[in-house]
Amino acid sequence: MIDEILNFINMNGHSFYIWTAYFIPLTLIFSYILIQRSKLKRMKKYETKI
Amino acid sequence: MLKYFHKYANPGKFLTLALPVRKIMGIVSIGVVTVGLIFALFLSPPDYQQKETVRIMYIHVPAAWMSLMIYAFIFFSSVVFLVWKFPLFLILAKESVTIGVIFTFTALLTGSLWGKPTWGTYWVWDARLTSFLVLFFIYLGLKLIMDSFSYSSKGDYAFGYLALIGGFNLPIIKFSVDWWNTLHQPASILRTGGISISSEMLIPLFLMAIGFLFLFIYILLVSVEINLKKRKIIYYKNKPDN
Amino acid sequence: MLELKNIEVVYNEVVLVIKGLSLEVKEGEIVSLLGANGAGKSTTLKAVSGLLKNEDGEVTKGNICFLDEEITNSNPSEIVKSGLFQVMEGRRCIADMTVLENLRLGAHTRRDRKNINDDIEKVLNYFPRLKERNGLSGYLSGGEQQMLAIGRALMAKPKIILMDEPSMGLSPLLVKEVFGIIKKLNEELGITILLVEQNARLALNVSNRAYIMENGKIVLEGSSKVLANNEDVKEFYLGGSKGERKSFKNLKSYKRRKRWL
Amino acid sequence: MIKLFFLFLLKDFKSYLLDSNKSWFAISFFLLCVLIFPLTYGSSVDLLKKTAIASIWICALFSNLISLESLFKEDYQNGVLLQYRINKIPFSIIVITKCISHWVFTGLPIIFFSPFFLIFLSGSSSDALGLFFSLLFGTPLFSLLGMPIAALTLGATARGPLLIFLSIPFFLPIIIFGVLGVNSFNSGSYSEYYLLCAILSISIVILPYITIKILQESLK
Repeated sequence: MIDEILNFINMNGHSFYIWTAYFIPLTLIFSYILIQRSKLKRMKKYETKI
Repeated sequence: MLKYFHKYANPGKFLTLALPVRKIMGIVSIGVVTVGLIFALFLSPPDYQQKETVRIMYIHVPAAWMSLMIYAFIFFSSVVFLVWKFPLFLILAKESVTIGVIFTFTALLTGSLWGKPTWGTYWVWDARLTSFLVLFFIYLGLKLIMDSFSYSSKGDYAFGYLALIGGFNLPIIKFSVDWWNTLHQPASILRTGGISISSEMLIPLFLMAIGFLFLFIYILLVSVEINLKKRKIIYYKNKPDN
Repeated sequence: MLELKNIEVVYNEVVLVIKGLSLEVKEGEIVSLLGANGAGKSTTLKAVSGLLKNEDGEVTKGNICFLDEEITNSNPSEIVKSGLFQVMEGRRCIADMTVLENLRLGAHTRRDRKNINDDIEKVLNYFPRLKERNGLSGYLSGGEQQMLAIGRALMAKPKIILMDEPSMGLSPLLVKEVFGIIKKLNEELGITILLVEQNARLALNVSNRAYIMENGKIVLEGSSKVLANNEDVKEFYLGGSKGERKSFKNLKSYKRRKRWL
Repeated sequence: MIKLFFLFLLKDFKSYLLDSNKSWFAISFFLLCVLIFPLTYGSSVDLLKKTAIASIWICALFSNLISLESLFKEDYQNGVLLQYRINKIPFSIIVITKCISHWVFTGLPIIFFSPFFLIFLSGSSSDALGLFFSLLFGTPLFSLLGMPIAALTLGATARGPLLIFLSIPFFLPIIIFGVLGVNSFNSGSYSEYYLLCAILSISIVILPYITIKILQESLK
């Protein structure tokens, strides 16, 4: 079981390329989403104040 | 006062229409991307030639499609804004720029990460890569020009026209693999003569593409809502009656 | 002739610069519009001549009538065609053209091409200094450029000229000359002139009537002679008595005026 | 109309000729740029020979970029452009004369001096003709493409850096095809030249029109 997981993570020796290729873009996109969402929430709060 | 509401009457309606769409898109896009990732990482088979590295394709190709599509969208919205002067389309175009930058960067980064194990180099100066880099620069230029005008309406038109002139790059990117012999593999899906790729690979590819598209729509709607609310707040703050 | 009724000017859709300003210029008059820096004088002129849009401004309330036709927010070149010309602040000559070429460009919109040479002759008669200058207008002195700008405005055969600070950056001697010319133009050609000035003494000397602006509002109006003898005006604009600069709001005349509104 | 055109052309030429800063700026900047390459490559003539054409193109690009900033700047700041608009002088004339004078004073000197610079950079003399033609098609494109971008950035804060950043992506294809064209000229293939010609003819039609629109919009 552990071997299988390790094998999967290893990706046939190309682990670095594949995991960075998935990790960095997805973090970028989702962090942008989170930033925008929090901005929207702040805006809504401000709007109700007015 | 009346002029303001006349000018942004459309955006107001747009928001009421956009709210349910945004909520659906938010949930659906996350779901589709998750399923797509599961397919891409676990269920799809490794390529007989490229082995496991082919998995990068499932993020690289959709991101590249998205960056082209977003630019086409910006181009189209700018034209609508310049011709018919609908402010809503300008906001749509402006808010898509940041997302476009992210997707273009993604495509460039994953492309070079894919290039190292398959071509043996992170970067080559071939037509497709160079034209894509130019696209990235144009996106950055759009982002820059948005913030460098003190008189807002002049900046708006500058943005619109820059997006218009930058459109020359799109056909170059699309056909660069056909016109020049390059290292980059030719188009295998959007081409005449059918698809040249196995269906097991197509499923995650399309799932990711659709997921990204929905994500784009979702972020765009959120950003537009922020933009409109900001305008409203600034307007009420500076209202002469206060 | 020119009438501004209760206009309101807003920049960038939010910044209110002029609030409820009304003024009137009758035919054949020289009217001066006085006020401190940032009072909104130039903005008023731009609102009339249609140049506001260039700076993202807009007339949101009230209307501007010229020769009984409404020209609020219309196109600057249309307004020029109807006979209203603005001489803008600062040097606005085409530096790499000669005086004659500059004047000829001023007549570009005109249909009667034949009379242009005669008109250039006529205009130059008012500006004897410019006659001697054959070189490029970029080499002219500030006063001469100001004269050239006025001369170019004359070439368009306007009925009214709006002048934005013709005395700015000129030596006292030249200022006198320019104002002499302005007076002469008004008397001999019958051109109506709306003058925006910071140099109140000179402006009151040449003009028939005057308005005084503060913070985007007209606070005082009347014939120039009356205004020149007004204590408050003396204090603020003519340097009559040395005292701390107060706002017009604290003065009796302003309060009185406010009650009328 | 034709009279007006020549009046303005003369005016633009005068503004370049009388302002020695402006007229000599592009070509002297080009000269300085070209000088840098042999100095930085040291004594290796081989390297210099290989990169001669590319270096000349890079210098042409830079001198064009630098001279773009002054294209509409003075007229805009003095309010002369606004004056033109009020006087209803057609912007087409202004844009076309500006473009011609810009090319004459930045592109043309570079084209004529390029063979000398090629020798100076110890490039092979057989490339001279190819370089001449590639510059002949390329430099007008620099002027044409630079115009709308110079017009776009009028009124922007920090205009210089913005101008350079925005124009680089548009200039890249030209420089790529220009250099490629010289390299394939000797082997008898002219495809890059045809391509440059095609881009040039399209640009001559479209870009002045876009520039006029932008100027009108920025002076509304």
